Amino acid sequence: MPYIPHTDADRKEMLAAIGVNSIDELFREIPENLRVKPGALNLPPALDEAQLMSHLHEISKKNVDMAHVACFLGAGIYDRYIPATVGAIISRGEFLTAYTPYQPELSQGYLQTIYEFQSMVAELYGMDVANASMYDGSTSMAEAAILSSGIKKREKIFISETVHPSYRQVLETYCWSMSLTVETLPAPGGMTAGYDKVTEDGACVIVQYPNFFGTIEDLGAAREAARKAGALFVVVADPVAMALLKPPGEYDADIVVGEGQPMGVAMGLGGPLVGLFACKQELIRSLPGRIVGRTKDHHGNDGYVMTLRTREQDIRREKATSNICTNEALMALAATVYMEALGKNGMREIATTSVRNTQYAMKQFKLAGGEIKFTGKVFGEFVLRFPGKNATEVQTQLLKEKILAGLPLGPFYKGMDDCMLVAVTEMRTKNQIDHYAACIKNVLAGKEVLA
Amino acid sequence: MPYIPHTDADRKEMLAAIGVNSIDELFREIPENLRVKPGALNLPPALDEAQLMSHLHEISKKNVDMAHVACFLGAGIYDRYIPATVGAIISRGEFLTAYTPYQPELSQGYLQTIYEFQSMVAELYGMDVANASMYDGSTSMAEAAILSSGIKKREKIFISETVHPSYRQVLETYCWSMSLTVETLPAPGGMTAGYDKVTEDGACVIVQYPNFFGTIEDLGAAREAARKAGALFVVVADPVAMALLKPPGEYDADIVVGEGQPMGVAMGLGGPLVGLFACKQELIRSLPGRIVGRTKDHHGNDGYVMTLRTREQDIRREKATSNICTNEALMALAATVYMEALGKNGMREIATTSVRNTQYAMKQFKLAGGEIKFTGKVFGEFVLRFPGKNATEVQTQLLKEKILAGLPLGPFYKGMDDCMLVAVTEMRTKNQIDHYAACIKNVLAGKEVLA
Amino acid sequence: MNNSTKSVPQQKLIFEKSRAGRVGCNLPHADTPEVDLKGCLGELRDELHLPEVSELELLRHYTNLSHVNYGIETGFYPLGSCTMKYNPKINEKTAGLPGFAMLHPMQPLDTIPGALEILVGVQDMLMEITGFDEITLQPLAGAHGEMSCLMLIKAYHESRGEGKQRHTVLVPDSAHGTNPASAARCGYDVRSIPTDDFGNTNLVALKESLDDSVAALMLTNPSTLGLFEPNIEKICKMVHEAGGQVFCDGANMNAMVGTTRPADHGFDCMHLNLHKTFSTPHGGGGPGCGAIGLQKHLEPFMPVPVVRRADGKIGLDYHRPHSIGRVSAFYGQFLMEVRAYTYLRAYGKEKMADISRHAVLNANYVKARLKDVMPAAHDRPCMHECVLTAEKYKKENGVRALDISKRLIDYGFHPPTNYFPLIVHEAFMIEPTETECKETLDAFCDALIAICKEAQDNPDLLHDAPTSQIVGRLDETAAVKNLDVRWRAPQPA
Amino acid sequence: MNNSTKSVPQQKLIFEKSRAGRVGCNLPHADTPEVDLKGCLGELRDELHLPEVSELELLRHYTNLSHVNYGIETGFYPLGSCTMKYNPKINEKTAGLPGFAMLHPMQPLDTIPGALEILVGVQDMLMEITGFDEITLQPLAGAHGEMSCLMLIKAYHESRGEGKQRHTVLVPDSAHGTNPASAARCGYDVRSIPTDDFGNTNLVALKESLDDSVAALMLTNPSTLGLFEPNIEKICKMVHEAGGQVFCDGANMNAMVGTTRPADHGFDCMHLNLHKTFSTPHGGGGPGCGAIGLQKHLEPFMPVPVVRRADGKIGLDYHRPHSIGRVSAFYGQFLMEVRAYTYLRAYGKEKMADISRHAVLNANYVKARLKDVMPAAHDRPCMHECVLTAEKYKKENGVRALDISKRLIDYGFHPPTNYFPLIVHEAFMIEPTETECKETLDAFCDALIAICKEAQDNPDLLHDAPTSQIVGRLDETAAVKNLDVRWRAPQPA
Ligand SMILES: Cc1ncc(COP(=O)(O)O)c(C=O)c1O
Ligand SMILES: Cc1ncc(COP(=O)(O)O)c(C=O)c1O
Repeated sequence: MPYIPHTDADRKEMLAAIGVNSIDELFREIPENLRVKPGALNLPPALDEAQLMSHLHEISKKNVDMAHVACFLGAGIYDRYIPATVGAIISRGEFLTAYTPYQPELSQGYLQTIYEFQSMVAELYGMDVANASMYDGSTSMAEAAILSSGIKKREKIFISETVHPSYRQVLETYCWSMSLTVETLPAPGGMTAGYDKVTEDGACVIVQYPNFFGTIEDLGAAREAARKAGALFVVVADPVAMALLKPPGEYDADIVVGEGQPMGVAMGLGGPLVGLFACKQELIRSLPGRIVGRTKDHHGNDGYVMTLRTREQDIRREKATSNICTNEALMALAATVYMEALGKNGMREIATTSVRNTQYAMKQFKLAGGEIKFTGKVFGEFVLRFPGKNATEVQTQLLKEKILAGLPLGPFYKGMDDCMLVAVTEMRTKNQIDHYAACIKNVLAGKEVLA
Repeated sequence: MPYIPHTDADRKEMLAAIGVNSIDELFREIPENLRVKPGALNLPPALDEAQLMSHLHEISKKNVDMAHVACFLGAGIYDRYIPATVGAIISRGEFLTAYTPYQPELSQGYLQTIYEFQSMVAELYGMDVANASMYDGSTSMAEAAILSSGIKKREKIFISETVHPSYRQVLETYCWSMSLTVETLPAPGGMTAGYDKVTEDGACVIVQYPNFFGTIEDLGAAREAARKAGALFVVVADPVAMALLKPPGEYDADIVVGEGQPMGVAMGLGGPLVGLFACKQELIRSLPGRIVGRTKDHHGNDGYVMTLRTREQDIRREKATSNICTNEALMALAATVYMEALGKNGMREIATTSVRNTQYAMKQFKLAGGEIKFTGKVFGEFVLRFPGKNATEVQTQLLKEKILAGLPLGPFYKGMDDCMLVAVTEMRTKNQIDHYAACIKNVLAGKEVLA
Repeated sequence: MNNSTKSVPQQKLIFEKSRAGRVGCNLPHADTPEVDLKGCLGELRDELHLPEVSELELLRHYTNLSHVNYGIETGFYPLGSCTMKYNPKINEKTAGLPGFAMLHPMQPLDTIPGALEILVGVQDMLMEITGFDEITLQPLAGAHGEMSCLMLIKAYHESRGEGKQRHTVLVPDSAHGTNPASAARCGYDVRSIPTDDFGNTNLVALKESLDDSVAALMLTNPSTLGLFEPNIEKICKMVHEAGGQVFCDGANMNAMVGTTRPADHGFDCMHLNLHKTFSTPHGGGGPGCGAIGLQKHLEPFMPVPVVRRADGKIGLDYHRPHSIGRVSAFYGQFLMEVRAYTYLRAYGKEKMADISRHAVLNANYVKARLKDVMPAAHDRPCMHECVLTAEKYKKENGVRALDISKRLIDYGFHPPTNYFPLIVHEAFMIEPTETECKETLDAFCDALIAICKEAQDNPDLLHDAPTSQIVGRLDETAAVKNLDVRWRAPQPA
Repeated sequence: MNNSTKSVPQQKLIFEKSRAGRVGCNLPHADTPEVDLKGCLGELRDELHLPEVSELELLRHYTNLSHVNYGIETGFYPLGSCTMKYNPKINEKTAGLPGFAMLHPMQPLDTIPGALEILVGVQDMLMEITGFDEITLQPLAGAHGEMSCLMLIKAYHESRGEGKQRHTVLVPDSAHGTNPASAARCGYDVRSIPTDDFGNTNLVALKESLDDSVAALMLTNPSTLGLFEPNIEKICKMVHEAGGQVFCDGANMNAMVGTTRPADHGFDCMHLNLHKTFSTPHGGGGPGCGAIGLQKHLEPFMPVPVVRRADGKIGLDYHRPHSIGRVSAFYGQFLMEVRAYTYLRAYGKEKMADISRHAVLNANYVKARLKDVMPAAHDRPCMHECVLTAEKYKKENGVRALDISKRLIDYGFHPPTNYFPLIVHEAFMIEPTETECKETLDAFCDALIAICKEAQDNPDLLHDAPTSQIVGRLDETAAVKNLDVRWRAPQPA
């Protein structure tokens, strides 16, 4: 039996010790009519390990993966290099097969890495503290909104139109169920405007940095709007960009959340990811999720434990700061290894490379006939306009040349059918950018993509 | 710098501590004219990790690997299933990056696994003891010949023609350098004959079991020949076949060697492999290579050490039983995990599946017009004859259908241009065998391989 | 307990191993022109206190940290309610295939037919196993699944004009903390339902609570007492008659796989923890993976996108006017679904029921072996876990359940869950799972029996435990008082 | 040494964890018809005593065994002569690609162009780095490379009619044991050459030994004393004039990579240990990987097949009438070559010399830091390793080098090589490699300094060491006396 170690003799001895004659007897409290007849389930046949591997391999090959195309698609999930060390470490059974470190004495390894994770996330965001992870960036943001509402006792969430559309959809769902309302701040030029809309019933103001279009938002303006309304100031920030940009903490953000995927986590069709959550010290007792602290054992040795546990659902039940229990520890570990493998210089280097590649791409794509839709400064992503062309069609064309050109924005923003959101990470090369430029030149000229 | 951790400050401080001004100064004893000028080496440029991965991936894709064809090629290296546990265990850094357990107190983990390895190899072969591994099956066999020569003080090695041709070539090389002579016993019907050729100056008689053609040799006859000549009886045996066959030890073999690759080691174009070496207790002090024994520490705890070290080169120098130092520990570990993962029942099951598949293939291939060249009983491999066809051409044809048909024997044995050595492991399916049969039917009929 | 003792170095924080200027990684370097960063980006940050270590030091750091961390692959991990079963290595290999791991969630649909095949494959198998009409894989963990189910229920009541009126969710006193917390997170008031003396839902109390403010009952079946709710059909009927919905907390599905189907019990919806029942690794606290199942009447409210086979092709349905919307950014925990798919296919039709059958066998065996030292809270056949009480040792010897658990660590075992469910005094919730062999269960029971004797003979052994680990018992109060949750770079003098 | 103490369970032998009938693996099952095994195979075996354990127990067995095994990824491993440098993780990934790992050595040549590209790529880079005209990758480890080189030399002398006459190989007294053993394995008589007071080859003695029976001198450069042989050109000339050949033991190539080329020194051939210099992992004692380099005049004798680029295509040359034949069954340690290739390409033209430069820097730094407690055997700049002598502690305190090394274990370090080279009393051969950072070297030196003080103040601390591991010092004499090298199934009573 795969994975089940019982021999016939085992079963016999165990049933005897229990004092029953069959395993069926153990299920006697389940009403007869609720029991599944043996063999009644309509499931596919069992496969052996070799068959599993080849079956899954066959299925996987039907997908077009990013090892086979040049990926210019970002939109919150980035094709960044994952050092080989990350996989080597997170696959170690002591980490991979542990659970929540409820028993700190035999979980010191993981607890220490979480403490390191919290330290680095807080550092990147320029914040006082960070938690041990949330599900993903979108739910992390929703939690920030709910936290704000709870703290401020207000029921309106202001969010910029330039925040990731899926994140805003998740926020809508969460807010609907909590009877909160969401008001969207417009961003006609690709940067949040209309901060004057923020009213004093606002629990928080949420902006993204750099925003969904890649543009570096004016956090000073956002903060002012929040402060004026007495609302919390919440930023959704790309952690990799933080290697270069002035962090939200330095703009006095109250809460900073984000998606940790770009730091060592496989794209994996968007899951599992890892939500980052950082805040000011004063909010720590309202923080959702787990947090690890350093303490001492009775000999005075340093050690780590989960702390401030009375915020959590297993203790506080309906009064908990959140319902989250299982989080994304393993992906947080991947991000920890990533940040430590790259370190200060490595993080700066790949961020700088992204900027260089992005600037070069913008230049080449303009020369090829594309237009840069917005004027703001960008970090590693920008909106490219194909005058007179539908971006989805352009994407289809470029796929033939093994280029995943970006995200066509038509489905997400009105009037942007000719726009593509293009990300250029450190993984893209000059050759790939030149190839992209050559392709769009042809496409824009109405020619075949292959010149 | 990849992998080199020195900062400029480090270098400066270290040079100061040494008392020199530059690293160059440390090389001052190398005559000036022997030093390489900076940048003078004509090497390709350095690649970063992402480039390395894609560069190597590109190269690897030029090969036709066994995940993409149905492999009926064996000839000593077999496409057997490697359980996922094997890779998970041997990639653990504590094993992967250790070296020879010279310091037993911090190498107990590895030493215990080697003790387990020795136990299971001895068990499979039915022998008293086994060592910790040799380079590969071929060198293991050559060492057995040299051991025999040393023990018997005789200079002639008798070996059957049905031993793997490459093994015999390696033996020739080793023997030439030791001034030993090799005499080959013919095997006209695919089984060793001419044992009467074995003379009393023979140090040993070597046969393979099952032999290169897949046939199960008559070990009783081989033993008799050896005994009569007063020579040692050496068997080269496939460890997987030992799960079913009566082991050489029960035929009173003095030494049994073999290739451990089929037990959990990647084919890897034939390297690294792992040589098995087992013998009777009375020969243990002549055994080449390392051997691990169980002993006690001063508290009486069990522990493991390398033992009988005075046989080895680092102590005995030119009088050592062999020059081997580094062996194939990691591959022996893979084999250990494999034998333990499958266990008694698993080993028997895959061996039985191989027999079933082989019998089925023989039947179907005969129906398709092929001939089974030899009449002896076979385990998992047999010689298939394509009347009137060159086997190499048949191989080329079948590759189009993603079948690696086997080993064309023409280059190895005279008069066998129309013969193919075909292995059918537990990995082959009925469908693949039927497909093979359909293909040869077409080829033998002079049609296109794709009907 | 003839453990030998090895000294394990306590690892400094990585920050303390850092050296300015060191680079640990052979990173992609730019081949595009240099730029003026300030010109491109505007204001730049000054400091960035991230560690600078070599790749080798990094690996050593984690190798040594892993040695002081306990996982299923280290030893027995009978953490009740968590289903710490073996996580097959083959699943890691399939999930690591580039054709799965290297997919972008927003790449065009026609470039991911294989991924959709996995999603629909898991959905189909889970539908068959649970009996529900629909499955969605969007929720990211168990609690997230609970919340999503409550949202479905909320949307359902709203669609019937009862949204405002039905503001109460009933939660048994034995329920996991996420149940009431998820209810609160959906804006519901929580009302507690007591458990009766047999460990079942108190039907009288339930009846009394069933007014027209009730939106739903959240029931865990088998319950957190490890007991199958024999009145389940009746309970569902009662709630339905009162206009409420019944949600099943499916954390305990391991007792039921292939043996009984929750949808047949009368539940309207349920969540599953694929990281428990279907063996995706717990990863030290996550990722979870929280599929939900639902009956047809809740279908209109399913979160978008709905992944569905239609006309032989698999597509995404976004146009769902009644949908609660998105509950997470993309498709759920996709790579975990790949693992779950691999696992499900390993058992298949022939062997699926073996999971629950052996899980239940193991739990009952442990219960039987321990009955003299630690009686079950309820003397009935248990399901996949048994809940025992160590109250006696507290009363008679001043030894708490926690002390016994810490002592188990010294015997080489991960302790079971303690103090949950809250209604059992000094609870020991032991879930062995089906992947443990009898010898391991025996060794564990022997240890617990020996410890119970120690509790009587030498209680301080337990109070002082553990003594076998790199740290002794840690001061959690001090951790809160002297809060230290991050490292900070020393200020330059 | 503020190590905390963790109890680590001693693992039973896997055989003792076995249970009859248990199967640990989800194996391929047959879909072909059943057969009569006895009919097919003839005589079958009766017993087969292999363990029967579950997959989970198997993983636990190895996880726990790994915790009591020390590798480079556990900590500093300055084992002299073994070049225990960091083994990059990326190399494991490239070598694991199915397009490399799943190749059969006898599949048709036109199906492995990529593999041949790797082989030729490694050959080309090694030719450039060593200066030799040819490289072959067939030998399977260092000693195998030595033997192969001596065979080339033997064939060379035979081709000149001097095969019989030249039956002696000269080996310095400082040489590694494999040198004389390999010579013996090629049927040669071995004559020892002394080392002079400076640590160099004694030229007078060499001169005297150079009669016309000499087939070759085997020289290690840098020597096993960690010293570069300054007279190398002269030595080669002397041997050549006497009609002999000079072989270089290249185990110490890490001192020379990118800095100096052995072929330029005058050597006729050499072996390389790719598992040392070029970072393929040592795997607990192997696989090794032993390329050899040679000058043109030895080319006709190269082992078959020779892998070569010709007309832009890579082919195999088997038709070599003067070849010594095969030295191993196939192409050498192919997957190790993939790792070496990856490693070489990571350094490339720009950074190759950094390897030797930092290896030599590190060794000299350790030597400088330890000079007061453990003087170098020879006071000269060392190369990639330094050889120190602890004689003083033996004489003055009754503490042997071994005791000091065992005490180092308690400080958390793998000991250096002891008692080699044989000519240095109480030798400590320390090879830090270039991948260690200064902090690690400092910690190691601090520990050794502290231990040397302990040797004087409290020698029993050292005699009793190690006390930090799962076992104390093991009785090797008893191991030989009560030989127990395998488990045996208990006989049925
Ligand atoms: C009974 C029960 N319900 C719900 C949950 C919550 O699941 P998750 O931790 O995946 O959010 C758990 C697990 O912790 C549980 O044991
Ligand atoms: C100087 C020297 N020569 C030769 C060898 C033999 O190499 P291998 O162990 O790879 O056979 C070694 C390594 O052990 C060595 O240190």
